[in-house]
Amino acid sequence: MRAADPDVKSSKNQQIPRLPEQTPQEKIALYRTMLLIRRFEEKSKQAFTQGKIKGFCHLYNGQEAVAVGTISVLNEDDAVITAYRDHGHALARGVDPNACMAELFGKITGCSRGKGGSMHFFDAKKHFYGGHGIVGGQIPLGTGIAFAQKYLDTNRVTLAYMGDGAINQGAVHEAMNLAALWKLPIIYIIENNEWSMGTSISRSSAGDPLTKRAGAFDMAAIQANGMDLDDVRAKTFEAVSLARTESQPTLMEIKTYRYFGHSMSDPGNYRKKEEIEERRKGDPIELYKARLIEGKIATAESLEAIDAEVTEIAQESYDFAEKSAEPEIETVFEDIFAPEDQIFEFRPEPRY
Amino acid sequence: MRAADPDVKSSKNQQIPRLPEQTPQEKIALYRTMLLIRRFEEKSKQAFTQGKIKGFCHLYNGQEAVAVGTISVLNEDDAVITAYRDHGHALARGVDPNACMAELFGKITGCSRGKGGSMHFFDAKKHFYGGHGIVGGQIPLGTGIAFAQKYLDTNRVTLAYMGDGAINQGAVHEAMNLAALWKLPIIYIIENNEWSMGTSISRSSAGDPLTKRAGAFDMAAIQANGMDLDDVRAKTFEAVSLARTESQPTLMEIKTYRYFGHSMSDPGNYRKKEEIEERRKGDPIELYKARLIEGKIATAESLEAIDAEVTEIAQESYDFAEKSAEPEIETVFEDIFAPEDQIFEFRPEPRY
Amino acid sequence: MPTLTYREALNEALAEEMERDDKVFLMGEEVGEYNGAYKVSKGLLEKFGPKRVIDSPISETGFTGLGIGAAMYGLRPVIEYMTWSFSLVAYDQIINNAAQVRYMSGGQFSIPLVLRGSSGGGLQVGATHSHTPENWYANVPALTVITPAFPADAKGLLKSAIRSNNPVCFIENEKLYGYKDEVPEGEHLTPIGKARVVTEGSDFTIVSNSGSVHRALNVVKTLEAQGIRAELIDLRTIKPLDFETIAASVSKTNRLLIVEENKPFAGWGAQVAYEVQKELFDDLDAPVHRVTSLDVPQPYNGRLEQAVLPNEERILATVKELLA
Amino acid sequence: MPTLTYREALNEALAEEMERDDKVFLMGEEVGEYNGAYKVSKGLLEKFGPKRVIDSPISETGFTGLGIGAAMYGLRPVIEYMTWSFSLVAYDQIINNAAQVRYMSGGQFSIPLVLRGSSGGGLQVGATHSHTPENWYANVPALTVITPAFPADAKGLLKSAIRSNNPVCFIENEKLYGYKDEVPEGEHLTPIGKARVVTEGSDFTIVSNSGSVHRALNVVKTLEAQGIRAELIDLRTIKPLDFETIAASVSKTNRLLIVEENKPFAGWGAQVAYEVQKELFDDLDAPVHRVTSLDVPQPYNGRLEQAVLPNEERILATVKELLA
Ligand SMILES: Cc1ncc(C[n+]2csc(CCOP(=O)(O)OP(=O)(O)O)c2C)c(N)n1
Ligand SMILES: Cc1ncc(C[n+]2csc(CCOP(=O)(O)OP(=O)(O)O)c2C)c(N)n1
Ligand SMILES: [Mg+2]
Ligand SMILES: [Mg+2]
Repeated sequence: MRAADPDVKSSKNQQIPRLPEQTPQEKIALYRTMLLIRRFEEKSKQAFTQGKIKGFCHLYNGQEAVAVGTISVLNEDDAVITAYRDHGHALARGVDPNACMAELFGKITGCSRGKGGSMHFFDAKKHFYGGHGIVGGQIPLGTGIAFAQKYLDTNRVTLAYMGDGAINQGAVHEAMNLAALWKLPIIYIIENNEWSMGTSISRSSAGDPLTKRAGAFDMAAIQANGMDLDDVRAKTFEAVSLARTESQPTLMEIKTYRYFGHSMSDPGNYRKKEEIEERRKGDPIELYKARLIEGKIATAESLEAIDAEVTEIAQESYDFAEKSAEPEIETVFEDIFAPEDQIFEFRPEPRY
Repeated sequence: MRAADPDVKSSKNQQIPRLPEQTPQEKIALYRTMLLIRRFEEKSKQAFTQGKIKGFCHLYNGQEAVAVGTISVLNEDDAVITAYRDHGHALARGVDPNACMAELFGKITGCSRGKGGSMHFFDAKKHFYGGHGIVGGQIPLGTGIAFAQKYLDTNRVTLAYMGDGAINQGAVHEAMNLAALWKLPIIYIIENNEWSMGTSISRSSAGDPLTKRAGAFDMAAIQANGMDLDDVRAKTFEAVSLARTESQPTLMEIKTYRYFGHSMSDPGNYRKKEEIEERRKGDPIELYKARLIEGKIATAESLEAIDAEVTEIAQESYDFAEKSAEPEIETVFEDIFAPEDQIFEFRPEPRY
Repeated sequence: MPTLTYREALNEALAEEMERDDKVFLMGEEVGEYNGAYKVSKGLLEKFGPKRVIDSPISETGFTGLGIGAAMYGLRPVIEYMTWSFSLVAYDQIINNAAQVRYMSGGQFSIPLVLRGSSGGGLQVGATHSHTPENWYANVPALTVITPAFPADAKGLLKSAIRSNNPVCFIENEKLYGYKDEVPEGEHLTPIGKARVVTEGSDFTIVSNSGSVHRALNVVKTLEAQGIRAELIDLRTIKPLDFETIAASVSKTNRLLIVEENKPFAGWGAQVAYEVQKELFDDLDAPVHRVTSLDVPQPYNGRLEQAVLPNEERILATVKELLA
Repeated sequence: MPTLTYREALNEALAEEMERDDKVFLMGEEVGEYNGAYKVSKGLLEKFGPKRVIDSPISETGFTGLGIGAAMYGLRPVIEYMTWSFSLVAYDQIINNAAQVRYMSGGQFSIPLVLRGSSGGGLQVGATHSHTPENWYANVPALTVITPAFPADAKGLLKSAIRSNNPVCFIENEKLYGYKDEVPEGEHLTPIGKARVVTEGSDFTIVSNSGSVHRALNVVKTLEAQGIRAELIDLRTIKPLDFETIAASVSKTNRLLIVEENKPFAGWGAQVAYEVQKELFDDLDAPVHRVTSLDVPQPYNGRLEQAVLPNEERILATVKELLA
């Protein structure tokens, strides 16, 4: 584990578990998930342009290896929480693409019953804790989830994602101090795509690299190449192991890049076309594809077939969302309060 | 300048100005100010016990060398801002002891017209920007003062004080990032007295030493011994020079200790009597006194005379406060709004 | 019935609920080793250990958010603000997360969370430390806001709040911690959302909450000597508002005075006034009157602060107007 | 008169005031190189340079506090929140510092500060991004709260706000940025604290603000066709409230409807209702009615969100009740 600075405590456990070897099937499955996200986002883009998706819509294209790589080393019952750029994480966590697209369309079949929208995907069954719109605001929540995991002796861990711009929110620092102090099983993941909206990282964040933000708390820190799925997996596995075996938090900085505007409403004039084209040459899906083919794990043809399959899934999700019903107006009054099962006479329905 | 970690940028200016030699008079004046604060606080304590001071009252005993040492290297038009434990800083900045004590008594002659109380001393003429009650909340303000100093090309600097507990407020981190990013002429001073109320630093703050919090932002950092006035002066001078000549911020961690409870309402059971007695042996005033006498700058007798003088000033401030008038009830409606001189028809008096 | 202080009543509620359900934990500044800045949590660390009574750094945003996340995971956190004035640094977490995650997730995540701490003025702690934030939180959909005035309710409502599956802002009053009164023995739950008629009367109704109930009660006693009988209602819960109890009283007395420590502009009393004139227009013999804090920041000086608070003098003067 | 969008009007106000006084600077996320998330600051970086148009990190607490400190030092900061929903993370700085430092210092430090940005629902951006925070700020002593509905007022009020020596919450409306209307040429200052009668009428009065004025205006037009004449008042400034203008109208029409996007519980409309029933009790032929947002978090789905907002259908239904 590379520490943010020489003072950072490194793992006391000398026997860090090794990332298990993957079967070819497992590798192909990861490829498939990355490509599913890519195709899903292409559909989202199209649907937004058609006016079927409203509000904000932040696409994940270019960053697929981050969500897929990090989540691939989790157990099913580990927790994931992220910001508003959440489609990729939801899909990587196994949330039903139909429910995701339906949420974007605001339909009752959506993963948040049409109430959350693009920024607020949730899926309790998949241990997917959202989808959060206020920059940095999800980081204390993730810290609380890790706190609860430890409190309940679950031996589970939490991945909490944020952007490179989010690290300048006080909430993030407060949460990291708590996690370091109380040894919570959490991995803070900065998806450093170099831009927060139109602001390049050098204009928003003092201190380079961002792993230094962990040094402040003597917290372990590690960098990964977000364009390389295998590197992401390896580094995340180290951090997850540290969390699981020693209940120690880690700050990960994963270098990545987004291909489209900040959201669908952003023409993205602050970046040169050439910058984007240059970065697209390092595309994580293409890189992994080449590696699969080189390693004779798959053939170009078999991967084409996968492309066809996930393209179809994306299309199906679109059709499903289209066909799904709008929520009934009455549902506006649902989901505000949990039923009270331990107290009496509390009638919390809205009345104003 | 000792950097928080090897990555921290050190000053590019190789010719750091040297702290000017002090005349004996100047040294004695610093002794006098420390002792004035000590005697003033003894009076505050007495007045609080008598019920003449209400609300919260946080004494500064033990920490005198911090305020006096740091402020002694400032120019008169540099800015000072601090938290609620503000009596020492105000006096060190030259705020009239009578106005300070009157403020504690809630009198109209107080430095905040009786409206601020112990936690909210202000004196615009002395460039003393308060006295702030919300932990960490003053740090963004201080950053704004430094911003304005730079914006207006004043060549002035700001000292912004906080406690060791305050560094865990998000506001502090946000502000430090802004200062580092925009190169603001500010010195953030942590008065590390090892306790935030009843919580020892090891139970509140991950990362040791606290100067590492600057490393996160590639900000210069330096530690000082807050029991040694000369050390405080030397280190502060370095930081002030960096701010004034290069407009670069510094984080200072000054190790100190408070002798009494967190506030007058705190019996302080969390610390052993022996701990406090041990620390009192390193008393900053006694240390400096010994140094003055050893250096033949003053005699025990001349210093006794100073004690008598400042004891008298403290007593006078008490008498002044006693004799001063309560604010008229009508003043409750004053000081809410600044007069409007650039717009018309805005009648902002309270009306509800 | 045993007599307890408001502080002891709260302490019992915490102890009993922590005893009953080990998913309940208490977190905040100085709640453990220090036994609480106002000693509400006295003895709890000793009883329940550091896993469940947790001293936190001064990081209200951090530990509020932590509490919300833990609640999403099924724990039942009780988060103490040393005073509610310090909750302002955590405002976003309370509004955008505690109050909205359930709705935004289509009901998938409940937030069984109690945020609690002291509030209010009168102790000369100045403008930054004297807020009565009930209206800032009651305006927010999905938040329950409770402000007990008496020890029995402090206990009964805190127990109900901890058992609630929804986020509750439980706003205590610093001036009341030492107030002593009877508290029922044994399991005692006060229903959330039910006001209490403190004194019955027919001449006019007073609606109040928290510390102001005690100010109003003094006035009621003064008036009684003059033969004027006021019906005093202690709201106990600000939201959901128990309009039925208010309506029953006002349709009997035909006059309403609201006494609240909130600053006046759109304090909770404005909402009560709105609803009463809307629903009981023909019952009212006089306009609804309010006595609130003055619309100025809280001054330190004691006389000035008393002038700012809804003091008995101003209440009496307003009663005169109301009955004129 | 030239026709400008609300956005352009705001832009002109900023440009003119920055031109006039070089102590005025603009700071916020994406205000410079990006020309503003909603393009309100378009061209200002080019015109005034990076010293005065400053892109900030995503640190609302930090740069709000910085603005307050700079104002204490004599600058005149204009701080942009990309939306007011994000001001919640800076709530403490606004309440405890911007609103209180002058008072706590006995008047030694003025805070000539404008906090501005977009607000409101209707664009399906969900619960975290759709707040109308005027009541949260108007409740706080010493804060001025402005919510323009038309381009001319957007310009004239922003100019007045920047010239004010006091902290102003200037709350724009996202849905109005593209709204076009006439704006007087030349120096144009709208007085703070003065409401505007948008349409004259005698059957009843509507008091409204910001985006809701436009909803109300549509209803007024619908009713006109039915021969019902409403007097529509655009508050423009929420605080200080222009009660005189409201009173003059209500004492003529004897009926009042308030339309506001605030959530209902203790929204600003509750305060208006309170004051009107208090001061004009005998003038009222019917109780004051309000149409507010529903008391639920903002849903993403468009139909649901329309149901939550104070839509024309609900306004019309309430008018019926009011006139019944
Ligand atoms: C507190 C807050 N301030 C501002 C915003 C508006 N906003 C949304 S995303 C964003 C940029 C975030 O950039 P980054 O954290 O790098 O994440 P990325 O979009 O690159 O994934 C901004 C300014 C917000 N949602 N919340
Ligand atoms: C945001 C906030 N939370 C809590 C408090 C209550 N409080 C006042 S001082 C204090 C301890 C601060 O300790 P430290 O920063 O070390 O300063 P010291 O008192 O040692 O000077 C606490 C918890 C507050 N004023 N503001
Ligand atoms: Mg980014
Ligand atoms: Mg301390």
